[in-house]
Amino acid sequence: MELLLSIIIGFMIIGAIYALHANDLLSALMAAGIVGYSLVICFLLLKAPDLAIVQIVVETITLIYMVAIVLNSSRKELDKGKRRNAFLNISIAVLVAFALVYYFQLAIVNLDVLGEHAPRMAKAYMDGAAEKTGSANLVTGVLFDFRGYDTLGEATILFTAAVGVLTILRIKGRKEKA
Amino acid sequence: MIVFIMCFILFLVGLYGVLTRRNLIKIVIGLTVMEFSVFLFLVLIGYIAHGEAPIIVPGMKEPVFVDPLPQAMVLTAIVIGLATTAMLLSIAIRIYKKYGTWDIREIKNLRG
Amino acid sequence: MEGMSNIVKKVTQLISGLIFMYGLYIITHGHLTPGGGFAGGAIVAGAFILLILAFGSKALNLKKEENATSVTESSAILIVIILAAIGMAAGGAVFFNNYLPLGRVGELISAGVIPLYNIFIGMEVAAALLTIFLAFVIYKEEVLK
Amino acid sequence: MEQLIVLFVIIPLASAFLIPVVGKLVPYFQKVLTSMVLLALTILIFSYLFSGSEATLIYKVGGWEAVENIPIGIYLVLDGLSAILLLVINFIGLLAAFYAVGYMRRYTAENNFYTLLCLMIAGMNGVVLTGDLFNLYVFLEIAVIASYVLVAFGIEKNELEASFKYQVLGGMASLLILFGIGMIYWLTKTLNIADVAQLLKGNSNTSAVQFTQIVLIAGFGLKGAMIPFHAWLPDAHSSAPSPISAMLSGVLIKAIGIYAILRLFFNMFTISYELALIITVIGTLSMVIGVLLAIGQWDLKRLLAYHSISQMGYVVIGVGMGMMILTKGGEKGVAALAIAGGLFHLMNHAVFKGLLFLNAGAIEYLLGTRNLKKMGGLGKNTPITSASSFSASMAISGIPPFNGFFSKLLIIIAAVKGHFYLLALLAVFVSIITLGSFLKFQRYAFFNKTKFEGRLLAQKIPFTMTFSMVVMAVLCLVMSLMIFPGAREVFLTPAVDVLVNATNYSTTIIGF
Repeated sequence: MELLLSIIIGFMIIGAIYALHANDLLSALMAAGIVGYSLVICFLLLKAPDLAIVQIVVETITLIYMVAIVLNSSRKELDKGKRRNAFLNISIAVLVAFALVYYFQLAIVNLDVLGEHAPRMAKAYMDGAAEKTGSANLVTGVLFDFRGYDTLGEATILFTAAVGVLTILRIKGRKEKA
Repeated sequence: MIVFIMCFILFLVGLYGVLTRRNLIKIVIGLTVMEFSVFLFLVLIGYIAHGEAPIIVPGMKEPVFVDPLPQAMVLTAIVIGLATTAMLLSIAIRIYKKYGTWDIREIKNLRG
Repeated sequence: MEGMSNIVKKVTQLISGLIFMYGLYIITHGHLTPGGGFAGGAIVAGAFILLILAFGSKALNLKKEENATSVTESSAILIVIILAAIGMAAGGAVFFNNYLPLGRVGELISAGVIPLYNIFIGMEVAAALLTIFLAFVIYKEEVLK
Repeated sequence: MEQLIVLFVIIPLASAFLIPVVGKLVPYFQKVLTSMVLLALTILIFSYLFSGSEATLIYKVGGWEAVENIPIGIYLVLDGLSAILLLVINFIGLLAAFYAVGYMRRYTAENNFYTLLCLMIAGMNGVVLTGDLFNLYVFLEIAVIASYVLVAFGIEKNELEASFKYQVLGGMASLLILFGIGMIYWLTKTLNIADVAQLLKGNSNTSAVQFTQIVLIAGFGLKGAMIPFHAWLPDAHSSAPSPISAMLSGVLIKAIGIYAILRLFFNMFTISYELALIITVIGTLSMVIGVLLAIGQWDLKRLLAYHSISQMGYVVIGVGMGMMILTKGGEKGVAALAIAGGLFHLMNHAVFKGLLFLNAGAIEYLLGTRNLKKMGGLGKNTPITSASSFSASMAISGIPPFNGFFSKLLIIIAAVKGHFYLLALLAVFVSIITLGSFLKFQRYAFFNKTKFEGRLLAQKIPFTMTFSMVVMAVLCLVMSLMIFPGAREVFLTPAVDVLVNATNYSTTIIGF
C-alpha cells in the first residue's frame, strides 16, 4: 500500500515539475490536470470516496476556468535568454530542499507510521455515529452535524469568492470625477 | 514514512514553482500543487490499515472505519482551494488585459 | 465566445440533462452514498457550464443570467444560515442543532436536517461556480469588444 | 450572555448574505444595515466587558457535550484576550464603515463593498472567538479572501498587482498553517485547542513539536507581516481604499497575525525559552527595520504602512519579553507589565493607525494625490482633518498626553525591569525616528506654505468622514486613561491574566 502510494506521488512530482517548466501554457495546464487527477487515485486508495468525487469535479472545473483564461492569450512562454547560471539555481534549490526534508524527517521519525492511527476526537464520530447523526455516510455526518459550523464557513468562502470575482471583473472601477 | 516524505517533497516542488516562476499562471499552478500535497498529507494521517470507507452499509459486521475527520477537513479545504484559485485567476486575467503579458518581469518594466 | 460544432451541440443536448440529474442524485443522497452538497453542486454547475461552452455565449443573455445566479446563491446560503439559526430556537437552543427526527439509518428520509443542508448548500455551490464562470465569460466578451 | 457569543458571527454573516439580495432594491439599505450591525456588536462587547463577569464563556456549537472528557464539537470561547480583540475589530469596523459611507461614493459596486466588509468582520470575529484549530483556519480564510478583494477594489493597475502579490503570499501562509494543523492532528489526534494543550503539556520539546511551532510561526508571521515576511504589506495597504487600509493595518494583521500567535503559543503549546527568543528577535527586527524603511517614503500611505510594521514590532517585543521572563522564571509582575504594555499598544495602534489612514483618505479625497511633495496648505481649509491628524501623529510617536506614550512607557519600563536594556534603548530610538518622520508628514501636508496648485476635487469633506475622524481623535486621548486602576481592571487585566497564567485556559475548558 505504502509502496503503491509513493509510486503515484512520485509520478505526481514529475508531473508537477514538468508543469512548472513546460514551454507552452496549455501543456503546463494539462500536466497540472494530471497531477490533480492522480490525487483522485490516491484518495481512492486511502478509502476516501467522498474526497475522490469532490476532487474530480473540482479539478475539472478548475481546469475549465484556467483554459477559459489561457486559451486565446499569449501561450508561448517568454524565456528571453536561458538563465545563465541555471545550474547554480537548481543546485541551490536541491540543497535547500534536501536540508528541509532532512529536518522534516527528523521531526516525524517517532510519529505514527501510515496506517497506525488511533483516533481520539474522531472515535466519538465513528462508534454510534448512526444513532447520533443518523446519516449512513460518516463524512457527511461529521461535515453537517458534528462540525456544521465549519461547513457554514466553507459555504461563506465560496460566496465570498463569487462576490469577489464579480467585484474584480466589473467593467468600471471608479465613477468619473463629476 | 517514505510516503510522508514524498508528500513533503511535492510541497517543496510547489513552493519552488511559486517562488521562481515568472509566469502568472505558473505561479497559480505552483500554488495548486502545494495545495494538493497538503490535502494528501492530511488524508495520509487519517488512514487506518485494513479500514473500511466511512459509509455504513447495512450488511457490515463490526467494521473498522478509516478516520472521517481528516476527510471532512480536506473536503472543506479542497473547496477553499477552488475559491482561492478562482480569485487568483480573476486578478491574473485582469492584469493580463492591462499589460498584455503573463510575465512578471515584463510587467515590472512596463510599469516604469 | 462562439459555440462549437453541431456534433458537440447535439451530444451536449443529450448529456447535460443526464449530468444535471446525476448532480441532483448526488446532492439528495449525500447522507447515504459518498458525495453530498459540495460534490453534487459542482456537478450541477458542470452541467450548466457544458451548455454554455457548447452553445456559445450568444445563446443566452449572460448579464441577466449572472444576476439570477448571484441572487439564487445569496438566497440559498441565507436559507442555510436560517436553518442553522432555527436550531437555536428549537431543540437544545444551540446553533446548528439537528432538531428534526433522525429516522432509520439508510433510508432516504433520515438524518434529520442534514438532507436539507445538503440541498441548499448544493444549490449555493452550483450558483457560486456558475456565477464565477459567467463572470469570466462576460469579461472575455468585454475584452474582445 | 452565553447565548450571545454566536451572534458575533451570525449577525455579520446574515447581513453579508442579505445585502446582495436587498441592496439592489433599497438604495441606502446596505450602508444603514452595516452600520447598525456593527453598532449592535460594539454595544454587545461593551456590555460583556463592563459586566465584569471574569468567567470565560464557552459555547458548544451543535450542542455536542464532551465524551469521556474529550471535546468532540466545536467550542466558541470568549475570555479576556478575545474580548479586547473583539472590541477593537467591531469598534474600528464601525468607524471605518461609517467613514466609508462618504468615501465610497467615488467607487462603483458599493453593494459588493459592504458585503465584503461584513464578511471580513465576520471572519475576524470567527477567528477571535473559536476554540478549534480547523475552524480558526476556515474563518481566517473568509477574512483573508474578503481582504484580497477589498485591496483590489479600485481595479487600477497597481492595486491589481498588489492584490495578486498579497494573494500569493497569503495563500502560501494559509497552506503553511494547514500543514501545521495537520502536524498537530498527527501528534495529538484532536483539533480542540484546550485538548491539545492538555496532551502537549508533558513533551513540549520533542523535535516534532518544534517543527510544528516553526511552521506555525512562519504561517502566522506571514499573515501578521513580521519582518522576514513583510513584503506584501506596503503595496497591499497603500493601494487599498482608505477605510480598508485602516481596517487592514489597524485590525486585520492583529486579529489574524498577532492574536493567533498569542493564543496558540501561550495557551496551546507550553511556552519555552527558545520560542520566546525567536518571537522577541522577530519583534525587534520588525520594529527597527520597519521604521528605517519608512524614512525614505514620500507616498503617504506607504509611509504609514511601513510604520505599521514597526509599531507591530513594539507589540511583539512586549509580549515576547513577557514570555521570556515567564520561562526564565523571573517574577510575574514584570512579565505581566510587559504583556500589558504589548496588548495596550495593540489597542492604541488600532486607533491611531486607523485614524492616520482615514486622514490620508480625506487628503486624497480633497487633493486626489498621495505624494507628500505635491500636498500643501491644507491647514486652513480642513481644520478637522489637520487637528485629528496632529493628534494621531503625536499619539504614534509617543508624546505624553496621548495614548501611544503610555503603552510605549509600559513596554520600556518592563524592558528596563527585565534587564533587557538593549530593547529599551532600541524602543526609545525607534520612537524618536517615528516622531521625526511624522513631523515631516505634518509639515508637508498641513503647514506647507505653497498653495496646492492642482484643482480641489471637492470643496468640503463629507460629514461621515469628519465624524469618524473626530471620534478617533478623541479616542486617542481618552484611551490613555486606561492606564489608571479604574479602567485597567475592565480592559487590560483580564487579557493579561489569560496570557500570564496560560495553562488555566485549558483547565477551565476541559475541566468544564
